[in-house]
Amino acid sequence: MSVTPHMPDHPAALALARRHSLRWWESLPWIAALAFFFAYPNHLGFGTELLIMVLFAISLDLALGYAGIITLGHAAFFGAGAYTVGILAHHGIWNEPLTGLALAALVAAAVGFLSGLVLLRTTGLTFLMLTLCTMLMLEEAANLGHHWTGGFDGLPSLNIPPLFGVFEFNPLIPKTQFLYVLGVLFLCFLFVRMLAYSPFGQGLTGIRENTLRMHAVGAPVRTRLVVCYTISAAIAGIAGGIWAQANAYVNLGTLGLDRAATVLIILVLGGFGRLYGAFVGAVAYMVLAHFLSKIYPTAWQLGLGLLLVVIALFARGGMLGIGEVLMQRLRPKIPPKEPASRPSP
Amino acid sequence: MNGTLLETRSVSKNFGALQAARDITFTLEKGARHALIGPNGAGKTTFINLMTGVLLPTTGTVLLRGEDITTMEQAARVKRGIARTFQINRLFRGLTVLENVYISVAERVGAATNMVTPAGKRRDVIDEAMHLLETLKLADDAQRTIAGLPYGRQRLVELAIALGLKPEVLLLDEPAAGVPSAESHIILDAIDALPKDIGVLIIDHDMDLVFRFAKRITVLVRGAIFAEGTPREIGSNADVRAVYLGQATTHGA
Amino acid sequence: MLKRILAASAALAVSTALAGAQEVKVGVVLPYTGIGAEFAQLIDRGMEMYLKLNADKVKPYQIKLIKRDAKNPGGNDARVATQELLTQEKVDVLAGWVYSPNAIASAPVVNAGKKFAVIMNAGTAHITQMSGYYARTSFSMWHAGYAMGEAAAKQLKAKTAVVGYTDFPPGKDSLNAFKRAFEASGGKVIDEIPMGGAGAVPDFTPFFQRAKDKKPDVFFVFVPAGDHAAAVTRTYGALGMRQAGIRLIGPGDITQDTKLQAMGDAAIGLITMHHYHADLPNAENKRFVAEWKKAYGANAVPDFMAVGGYDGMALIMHVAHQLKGKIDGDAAIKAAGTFKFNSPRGPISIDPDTRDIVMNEYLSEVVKGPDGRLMQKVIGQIDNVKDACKAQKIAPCK
Amino acid sequence: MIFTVDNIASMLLGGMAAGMVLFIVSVGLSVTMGLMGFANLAHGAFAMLGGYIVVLVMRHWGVGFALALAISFVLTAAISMVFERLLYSRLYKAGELDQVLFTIGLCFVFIASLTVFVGPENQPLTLPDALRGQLDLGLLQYRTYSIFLIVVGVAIAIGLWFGFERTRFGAQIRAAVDNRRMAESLGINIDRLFAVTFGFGSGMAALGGGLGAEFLGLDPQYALKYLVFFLIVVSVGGLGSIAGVFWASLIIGVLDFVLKKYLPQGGTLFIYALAILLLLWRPQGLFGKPA
Repeated sequence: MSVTPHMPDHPAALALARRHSLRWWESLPWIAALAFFFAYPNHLGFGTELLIMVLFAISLDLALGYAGIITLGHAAFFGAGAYTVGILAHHGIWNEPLTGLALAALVAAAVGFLSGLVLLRTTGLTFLMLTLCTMLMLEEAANLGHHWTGGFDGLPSLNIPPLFGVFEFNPLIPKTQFLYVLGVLFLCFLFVRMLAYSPFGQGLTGIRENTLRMHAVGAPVRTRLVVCYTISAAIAGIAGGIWAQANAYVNLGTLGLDRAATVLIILVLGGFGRLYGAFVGAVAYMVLAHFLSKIYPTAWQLGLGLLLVVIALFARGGMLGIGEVLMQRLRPKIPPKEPASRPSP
Repeated sequence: MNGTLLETRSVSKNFGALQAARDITFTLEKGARHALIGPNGAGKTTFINLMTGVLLPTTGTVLLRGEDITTMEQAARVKRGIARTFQINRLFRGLTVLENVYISVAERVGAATNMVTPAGKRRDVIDEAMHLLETLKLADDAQRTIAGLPYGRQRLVELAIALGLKPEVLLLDEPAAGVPSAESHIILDAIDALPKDIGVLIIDHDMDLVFRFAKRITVLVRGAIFAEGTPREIGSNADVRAVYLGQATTHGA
Repeated sequence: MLKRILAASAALAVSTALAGAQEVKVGVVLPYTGIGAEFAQLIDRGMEMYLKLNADKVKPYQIKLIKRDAKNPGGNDARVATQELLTQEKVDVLAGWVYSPNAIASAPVVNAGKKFAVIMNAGTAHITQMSGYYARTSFSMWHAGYAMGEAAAKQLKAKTAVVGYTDFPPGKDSLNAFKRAFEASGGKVIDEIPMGGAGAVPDFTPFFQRAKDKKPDVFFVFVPAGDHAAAVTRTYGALGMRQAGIRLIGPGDITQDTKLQAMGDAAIGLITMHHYHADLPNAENKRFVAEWKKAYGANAVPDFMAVGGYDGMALIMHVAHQLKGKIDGDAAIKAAGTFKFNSPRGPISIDPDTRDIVMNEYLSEVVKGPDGRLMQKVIGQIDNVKDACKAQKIAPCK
Repeated sequence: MIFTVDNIASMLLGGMAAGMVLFIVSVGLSVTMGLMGFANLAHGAFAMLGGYIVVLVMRHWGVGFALALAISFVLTAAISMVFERLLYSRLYKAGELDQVLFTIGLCFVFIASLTVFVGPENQPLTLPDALRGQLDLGLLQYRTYSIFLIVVGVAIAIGLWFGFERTRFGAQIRAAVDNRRMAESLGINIDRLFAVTFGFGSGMAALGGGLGAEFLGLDPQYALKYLVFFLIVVSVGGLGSIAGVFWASLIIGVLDFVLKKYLPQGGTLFIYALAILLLLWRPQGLFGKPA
């Protein structure tokens, strides 16, 4: 066999070799979050909710954006995590925040693994319906098992001890919650970023782009999908768990269709399969929802509806997709790169 | 260089009442340049799917170097050295050409399960993929996404992905189909340049390509082997001419 | 220390009052969009109606309503809304809450914010115990449920009952309240049927057929007001349960005034226990309904939600006057205990111990009025009913 | 007690009536999804629009129930065809995700518009006297409207089956469902076929919205509230199969009825579990063709 010559100078090889390196603008979300913390101390409740949505959307991005698993039931994992924290704390079994999150991740991962193992044999509409029904079944189970879950009313006023035994969770001025969520989000993001740029992540994009071909290059596609789905579920579980801790509260809203649809909208709005779509989408959606619904509540729904229609019709790559296209217009030297396409049908 | 690589014994495949493959016994030797021809709907692609594990035979056995792989999963067969291309492009359309080949090479060298190291740090994988693109004269397109590539170039990527697996058995399903004639020589050159020791089975309608390439030809008609022999034997076989070649030549003319 | 602060704040209040109209900021948490939008509108109008009809009593204060959407019954919207009303808008009083989970989720924030908060609808009994700053001008499920249980056994002379309820906490509250009172009065509940969740209206036919099979004297039904209620009477009529000798009874949620006409003749004979309906014959209510129709159209009617908002506003004004506009949470809760008001639903007050409402319950029957429209005729009345759950210290209302 | 004739008959009738509402609303969705491969989550919105038209037309023009249904069918079909030509047609080649997003967006627009223009409250629908009360079937008395729904549902099913299997237009649709490219090469005008089918499917949804209002009610949230059930019926039945939707609706309608009557404590748990099991057993649906 011939010796592979080293071609360090080819621009394509260099681009791929440097693809994972940090860029200056990647620090912007974190700077913005910290700036928000100091600039808007009265909006931290909203900010915390926003950060949790970003984390949840990132977990979905891994499954949907990278591996092309189109699911309508992702809130099942968010809820699994939230209820893990809630049930353990409410019944006085366990309430330390950090280990609580680990348990939330574990339980959500178990739900993801088991459901993934069974459901990922199917694709398309069937998979969509199966994930949806599984989530709704869990929601109904949580509703019926009120002895443990508090049913429709949920588990109120959870007793969550201070973070590291020091920092109290104040419900009115949620400074601790905000920074705690920000920290967890940062760690989870680093993890997802690492996955996304790894050969494993590259393989996931392969599954998304052409499952049949992935089989033909010898990838154990289903195993990969189940692994990805499980990891994604675990992160969604962390998002749910931290939501329960930050709010000291769990209820059915954590695993309903509303939440599943919202996170999907957020991700697609921002642009999926791009790591930062979750940030852009969550900020755009939540800020718009927050302020528009203050001005004129029904207008918010109308505005959101029209926005979704326009995005679906004209801006398939979401807001980041639009940004990329604009950037290319400005820098025509670089060979045109299509906005990352959707999972092929 | 001699020895049987891939072998099927009395393989049949039924889809309900339809018999897509009937009693096919076939061998592919090491270093072979074998062609599989036959009219439309003869079951050629079905036969490839049976060998690669996309489909499982209703009856019969498939052997690789003597090992029974009849019920083995597709992925495991690929690991054992069987690779294929598709009649209709099956590429990672949203990714760059280099990434397409990277995926294939990464699978082969076992890098693909790595979740920790950035893909870019596996320079060995990148370099091998780049090298492959060089040999197929695709290096200039390495950074372009598939969707923006002319069809002929896409066919080359199709081949590059399969070669990234360093197969011992390579099954090419109409490699030049849909390629403008001005560009088809690139495909032909690439096929000519394949490593000598691998066994290649090519399916095609293009008789020029088949006769230029093949040392041996199998004719498939209605799911069964109709004739097999050297190009000369097949070319002079009256029956084959009757059912197939005549028809094809008039088409070609 | 405390005295000094109180004195200072009183002085401040006086000085600003002298300066002219003093603003009282009321943060309103209601589901202005989504499935509860209809209810939000009723409560919202109830509040506005109070301010309009009682302009003289509002003076010298100027009420500023700051409205926030809490469309999701899931709790988090309401919680964030409450938190922001407290920290950003610095409201003096909080009000609203249609869904019980929203009030439950907001409780810790209300506690931390130490502001007076008036619940205008959410009916799960123990909500008021989740925060010492909550006072309720709507009802607890126990008010009507318990009263109905007694009335069913004593006044309607029922021996057996089947209970059908929407399977969420207010439904279970209602079931427990009815059952306890009915069985204490000598009746027997022979079947309990959970009839699906609160999210979507189910087809009630299977549940009602099950109830019909049991042949009870009365069928006590609790469903959330709104679409559910209309479907209940339709199904009751269509399955011929009246002809089978089964009387349909329930709390007033099933004869919500805004839905009554739409129920058609199937609703005639329906017997409910509630603290309000638009046909109450008292003078205060006649004026209220007339003004309502003047403001919102001849076909519009106020209902128990509207009156919850109306009376809630009255309570807020009472507290504002008592505290001279300086509405400190702890003082406000104390002042709320002295609230007595002649409401469209009759005389009401706030129980200083539980901060829950004390009011009359009316047993009413749906009849066809002289104008051909359906109306509710009062056939019995129980005065000064307290929330039985708290009065009798039944779990979870310890 | 369970196995008395009139008990079994009443459960069958009740379940079938509920199933027929599902069938009438969902059948259009099944055909459009099978034919166009479009994940149309706004189907419930068209059903809602249809229901509103029925109610408003009856209320303001004083027309009868039957005529109102006909008007609603025509209007909704026409409106939906405009949407199809102007918007949907741009997304036929897009991925499921864009289609999902687009149609959820449409749902929001419908919900918000109806909330603003008609109001957030439930719109009561008054049935004609003839359809109210009980009907004596000899063996037992049963809700007249349920019997009516079953009769109408079966009639529609037979009509659709006939139209689908026995007319030229039906043959064109079937051909296009099976193989779009082939149908196109045979000279079938796909654009027209899609528009007409879409309009027809939405018209059916409108009928379902009007006929089902007695059970499902009508308010702006309708568009999303029942969507899951329509989707379950369609996916369990198999995309593009009229017989599939029919039988799936009946099975789910009757089983749901029986379970609710005897195990009301289970809530909606069983219906989802049932859907999951059916879909795992036959991922392509009861009557769908294997992929």
